[in-house]
Amino acid sequence: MKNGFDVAVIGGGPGGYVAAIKASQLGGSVVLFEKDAVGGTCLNRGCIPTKTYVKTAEYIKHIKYAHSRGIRIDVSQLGVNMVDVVANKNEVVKKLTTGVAGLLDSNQVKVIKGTATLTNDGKVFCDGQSYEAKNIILAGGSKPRVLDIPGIKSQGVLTSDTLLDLEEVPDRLVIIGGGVIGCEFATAFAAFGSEVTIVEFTDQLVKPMGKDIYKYLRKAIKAQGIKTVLNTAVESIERSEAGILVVKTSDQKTIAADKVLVATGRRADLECLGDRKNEIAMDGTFVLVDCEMRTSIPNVFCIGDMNGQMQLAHAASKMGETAAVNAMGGNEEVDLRHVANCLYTLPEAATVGLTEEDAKKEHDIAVGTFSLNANGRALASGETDGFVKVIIEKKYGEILGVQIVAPVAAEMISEAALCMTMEITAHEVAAMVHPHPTYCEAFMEACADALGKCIHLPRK
Amino acid sequence: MKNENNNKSKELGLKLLKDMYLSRKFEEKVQHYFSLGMIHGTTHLSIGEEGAAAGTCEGLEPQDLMYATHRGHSQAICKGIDINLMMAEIFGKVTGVCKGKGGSMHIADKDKGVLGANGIVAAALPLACGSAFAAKRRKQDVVTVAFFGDGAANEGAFHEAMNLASAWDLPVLFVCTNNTYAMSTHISKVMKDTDIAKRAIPYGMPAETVDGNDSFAVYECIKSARDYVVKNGPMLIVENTYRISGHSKSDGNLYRTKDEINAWKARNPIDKMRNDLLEANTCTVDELDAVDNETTELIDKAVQFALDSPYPELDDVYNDVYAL
Amino acid sequence: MPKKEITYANAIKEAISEEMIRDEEVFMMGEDIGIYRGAFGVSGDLVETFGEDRIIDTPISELGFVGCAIGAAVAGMRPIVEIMFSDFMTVCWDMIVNQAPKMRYMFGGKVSVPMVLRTASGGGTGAAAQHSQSLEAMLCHVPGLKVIVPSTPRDAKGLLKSAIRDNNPVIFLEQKLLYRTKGMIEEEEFTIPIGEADIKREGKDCTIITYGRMVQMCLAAAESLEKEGIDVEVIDLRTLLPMDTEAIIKSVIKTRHALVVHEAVKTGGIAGEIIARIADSEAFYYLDAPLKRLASEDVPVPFCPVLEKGILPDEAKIIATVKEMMA
Amino acid sequence: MAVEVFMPKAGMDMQEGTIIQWLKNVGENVEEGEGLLEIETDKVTMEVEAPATGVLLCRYFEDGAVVPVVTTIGYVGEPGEAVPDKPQLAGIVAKTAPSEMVETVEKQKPVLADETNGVKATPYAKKMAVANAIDLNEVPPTGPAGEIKGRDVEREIAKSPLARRIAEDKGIDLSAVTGSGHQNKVMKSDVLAKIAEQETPGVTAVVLNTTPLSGMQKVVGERMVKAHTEIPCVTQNTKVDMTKLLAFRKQINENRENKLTINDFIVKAVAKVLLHDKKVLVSLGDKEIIHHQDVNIGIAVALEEGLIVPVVKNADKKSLEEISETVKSLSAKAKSGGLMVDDYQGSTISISNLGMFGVHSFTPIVNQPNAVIIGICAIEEELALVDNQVENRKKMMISLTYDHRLVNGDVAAKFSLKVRDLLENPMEILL
Repeated sequence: MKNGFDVAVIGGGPGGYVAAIKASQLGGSVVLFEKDAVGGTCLNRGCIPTKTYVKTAEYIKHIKYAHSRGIRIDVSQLGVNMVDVVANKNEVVKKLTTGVAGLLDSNQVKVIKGTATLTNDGKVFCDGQSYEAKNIILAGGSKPRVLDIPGIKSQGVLTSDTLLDLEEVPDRLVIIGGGVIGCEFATAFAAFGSEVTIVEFTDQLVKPMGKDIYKYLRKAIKAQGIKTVLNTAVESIERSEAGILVVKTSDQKTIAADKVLVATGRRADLECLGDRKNEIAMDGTFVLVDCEMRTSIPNVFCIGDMNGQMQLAHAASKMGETAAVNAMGGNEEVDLRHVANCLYTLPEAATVGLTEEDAKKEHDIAVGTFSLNANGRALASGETDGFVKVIIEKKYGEILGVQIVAPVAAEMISEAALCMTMEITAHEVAAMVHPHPTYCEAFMEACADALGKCIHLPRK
Repeated sequence: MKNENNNKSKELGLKLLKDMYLSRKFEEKVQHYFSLGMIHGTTHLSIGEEGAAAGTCEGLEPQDLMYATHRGHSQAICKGIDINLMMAEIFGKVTGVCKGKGGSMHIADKDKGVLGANGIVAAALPLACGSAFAAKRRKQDVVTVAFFGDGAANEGAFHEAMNLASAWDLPVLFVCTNNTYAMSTHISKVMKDTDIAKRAIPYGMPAETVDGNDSFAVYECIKSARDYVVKNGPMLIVENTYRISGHSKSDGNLYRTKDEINAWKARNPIDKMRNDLLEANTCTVDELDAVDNETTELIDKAVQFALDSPYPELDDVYNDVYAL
Repeated sequence: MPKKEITYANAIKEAISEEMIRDEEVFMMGEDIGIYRGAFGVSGDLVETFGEDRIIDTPISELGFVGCAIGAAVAGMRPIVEIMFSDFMTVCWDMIVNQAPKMRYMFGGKVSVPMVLRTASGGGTGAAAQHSQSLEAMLCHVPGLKVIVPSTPRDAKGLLKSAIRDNNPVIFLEQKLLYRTKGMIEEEEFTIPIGEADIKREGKDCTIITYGRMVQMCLAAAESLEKEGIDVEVIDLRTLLPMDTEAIIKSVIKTRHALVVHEAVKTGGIAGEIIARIADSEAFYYLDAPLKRLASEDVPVPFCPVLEKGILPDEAKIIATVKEMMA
Repeated sequence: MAVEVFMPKAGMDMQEGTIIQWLKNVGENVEEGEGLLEIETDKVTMEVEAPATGVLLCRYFEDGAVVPVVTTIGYVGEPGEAVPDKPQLAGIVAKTAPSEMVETVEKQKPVLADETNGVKATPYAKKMAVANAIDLNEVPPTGPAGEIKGRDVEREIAKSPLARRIAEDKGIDLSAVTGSGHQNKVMKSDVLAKIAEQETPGVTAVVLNTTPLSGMQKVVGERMVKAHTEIPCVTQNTKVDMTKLLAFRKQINENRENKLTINDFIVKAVAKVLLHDKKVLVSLGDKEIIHHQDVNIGIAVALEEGLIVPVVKNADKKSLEEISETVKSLSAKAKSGGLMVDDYQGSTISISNLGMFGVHSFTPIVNQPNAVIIGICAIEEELALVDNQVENRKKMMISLTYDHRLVNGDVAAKFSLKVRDLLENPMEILL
């Protein structure tokens, strides 16, 4: 069969390329279509690039505070050369995408560059050619949602994609949307020297991570000189002749900016549905799938940002793996209950499972918290901003949710996620010996606190 | 008058003769098929003792009960058991009177009043007391006969039963078939006084001794004894006879002489009855031969019935261990 | 349900009395059971109630009167015969082993022997070697017999009534030391089916299988063990033949541990049989400790009370054995 | 015809016999019963007699030969008769020998897999090891004799700590739970499914979550079970035309601030019927039927944590307005948890209204010790003939459930009809 494959994957992001490799590992012949560069948003325009920026911001922060630890350093000239920052980011991205391409190659995945779409005859069309595959995995990803606001298309109004190529540091940066993307860019550009204002429509930043995270984050953001305007919508953006952008908000105020970042979320990129756009069942603006990642079309799977189940690279990878297994005749379900959410600000925040508010509704809970103020490693590092909070079910000690704010919260959250996946309860965590001094001890202490037997907290 | 008596005794004589022929021929067939290995286990033949069995059973009423000895083929046959079923039993067939589970030593048929031959010497005597006890309590015209041999008279059970029966005036007729041998042991070697009838004296019951090879005499004796027993309580009858056959099939007859056996053969109860009936002109030779031939046929049929019958299924082994 | 308290001996008497009223064919015979009221006083005033015709004193002639009872049973009556001490069964062994249980089978199912043989069994009374034995295992080796050892007044009454109505020879072993024990029974008439074990105490950790007077001892041990966190199930077999194997197997599958306790001597005892039944059943695969038995030492029952007590299983031995099994 | 002479089986255990000596030569005359030869068994020496009169035709074995039983050793017959060349099994035996009855015992396969062999472990431990694919060689023993016990294997069975805690708490045997986790690891959902399976045999449903029964739910549940199992109950459904009442209510409510509900009208109507007809106001005493004077109507109110039935006391003495106020205040109290004991005790009859949920008819459970409970259902539109004209009427079912021990069918039916008549003529309710 000419052009016939076991699995065709459309989209080479963290969902798609993982699906392709997995399907190949399972013995399938696989074709992968990618219109841009493999690695998707995550590698090229999302997770990885922003992390290089945040890391740079962290250097700046440490350098600024170096003197307080006895380091003699002159910080009066401290600043970034944005051209180099971008170059550094691009180098990292290039390394990773090259790596992914190499992986695909070594797994004999046929990579076709071009925009692929589904056709009514059940095939995949790309660049004037039809491809047949027994199963198709859609991994088209997402693109920034751009609100329908007057002036949103003005010059200087950027999305996260375009902001990353900006080779200068804007003096004033207004960020519309206080989600993860907004907060991470705010952190980076504030450190680079921008005056940053976040305009958020709801009453808190990174709302899905819960109040406890926000409470800490608010302080940290403020300390970095970032302004936040909550409960406020943007009504229009006007560009003056001088090139200054004026952001008008719902409370009839105006904020002047040199650049505006629109970070109001990402929507599914449905381009790859092609001719079958009207045939496939939708869940709002996302493609409807079951827990095996099957769409309403039997041999078509859909993963990652396209199905809206969880817009996280690591979730997309998991979905990709599962879709590949099922496409190869397996029978697996995706369990996203214990996928962690990470926020790369300074300090980091990470959560997994339920927040206290949600847990309370369905369970008889106990809560344990441990502040980094009492953690030896944090004190030694001068990084005492943060805490670990554990929500458990009272009777058996089941860990229902964990929230962490800490310099390495994103690293620490995996222990909690592991415990929850393996159904390790607070009892075992509290009993396990954790190395000292580490930030991870805080998790153990919080579990012990939830059980009412924390050693390093005053008796309640 | 005399004619009537004669007729009566002719009828009785032919009946006794028939019983004895059936017993004799039955056992001869058993002996034959045992030799051929077609009958399992062991058999205790009563060849020579038929007179005692026939006379005793004929002297009873149909409702009377009887416990036979291990040498009890003739006793059961004379009490009226179905010889086809009995032969089948001895062959171990499912059609047997005990469904093939009893065999030669445990022939029983409650409907005919045969409460079983018993493999344990003298065991029947206490059992007979029980049946008699029931009959007495129910005020029934029923006598229970306990057959036993001279050997059994030395068992404790004999004495316990004699005592119980006399103490409670039970309608038991203790019938000793005295063939003078307990297996190979002559009565004189194991009893100081071989007059078994005397053993009734300490138990305060009457006793009588009769020639067991004279079935007429046995009949008369039992008939009057039955009258006594049903009214008054137990009685002991000793019927002297001889076992022409060995104790069992493996008997080498080393304990007795051929002459002794031949002497008893000469006065065996069947020939005696024939002679008596001919001498008294009660019957003709033809009449007697007719009985001879008739019984041969009956026994042949019984053998054929037994041979034609199937063995029980193994599943049947669990049946009848317990009553519901 | 209204209940009344009654002794084991009186429960037996009540059963006999009720059955004698119910069925004219029931009568009892034995040594000194009439005006003397039985060696253990079980028959009480039965002779006054039913007369000497139905409560019959016999000569000391076990072979004779047990045979007589069998003969009467064959003839359709329902005799109860009392043998003063179970040890004396051996003098009429022929009747118990060769006659009563075999007749029905040998005779192709044409006769039945509805007889009950009651006898006082077991030791603890200082009656020494010829008046203290527990011979039930010998009896259980004889197909055709049924063997019952009741442990409570209620079981004694209900089972004896069933035994009297049963169409087979039933050996009813009454334990001397239980005669004066008391228990509650219904006012109303009741029977207990032969062949059904009774779970006297439910538990989940270890099964003790026992019968007769050891039942109380095992229950007491179970109470003590509960305090140590071991939850013992006590099965009172009540009927030894036919044995309620299913109840045993079910329990052992649940608890994974089994101990058999009996007063009879160990070698050739019923415990061996029970253990064999467990071992060749599905329960084997659930065993989490070796099967154990506690029985009297393999000696004649000694006279001296210290010695007699010493050879018997007791609460302390039961507790120690269970703990050893659960270790 | 020649008659066979055979080695007799002389005893139940005899297999073969030795010919000691022939007493007759071939050709010699013999008489039936005459000694023909002497044989010896392991027990005795005995004579074999001639089976017939004639001449000895042949001898197949000579002195000293050991011959299996039932084998022909010679023939007796008329001179010159033909005989077989070789000895054989006596004729009839060959034909009718009983077939061997051999019990076939099925070979039992060993249940345990080989990998458990050679390891000292209890049978239970081995069974669990096989079932859970555990290598006993890897299991550290803790038994007193160094054997692996069930608990040792149990420790090895992969199970999440949470699953273990739940199983211990609920008394679930983990060896009987199939794991759905990695390498059959037993997870929380598996234990919950097992619990559900044990609670509802035959049905396995994965439990999403469990919420503890509130005290009130327990009490209500217990009372319902008691009522449901104790009471022989009957339900009668009566259809009521509510058209007039709805119009009437609309009219009355027009100028009122506190609107009257349909329920208020029903309660009032019931109270009014009860003023004169108290036959259904009964309860069952220990040995007697208790007739009640007071018209105390319990109104079932559904709360999140259960069901409670506050009581409108002396409803027959209250005006429609008073009833309306009482019901409002009672249900407000019930919902806020402010009911006093007195507020929900002493009912003599109850009403349960599911009309707002569109229920067509239902069988409420009698609120003991009441004898009767009235179920009020939804008002439904129905086309009906009125004066030969098809009209749209509003109809409603009244489901009257009663304790048949206390109330008979006719009494209940008459009571329903009276309530119906009142509701259909709403002016009467107020008169």
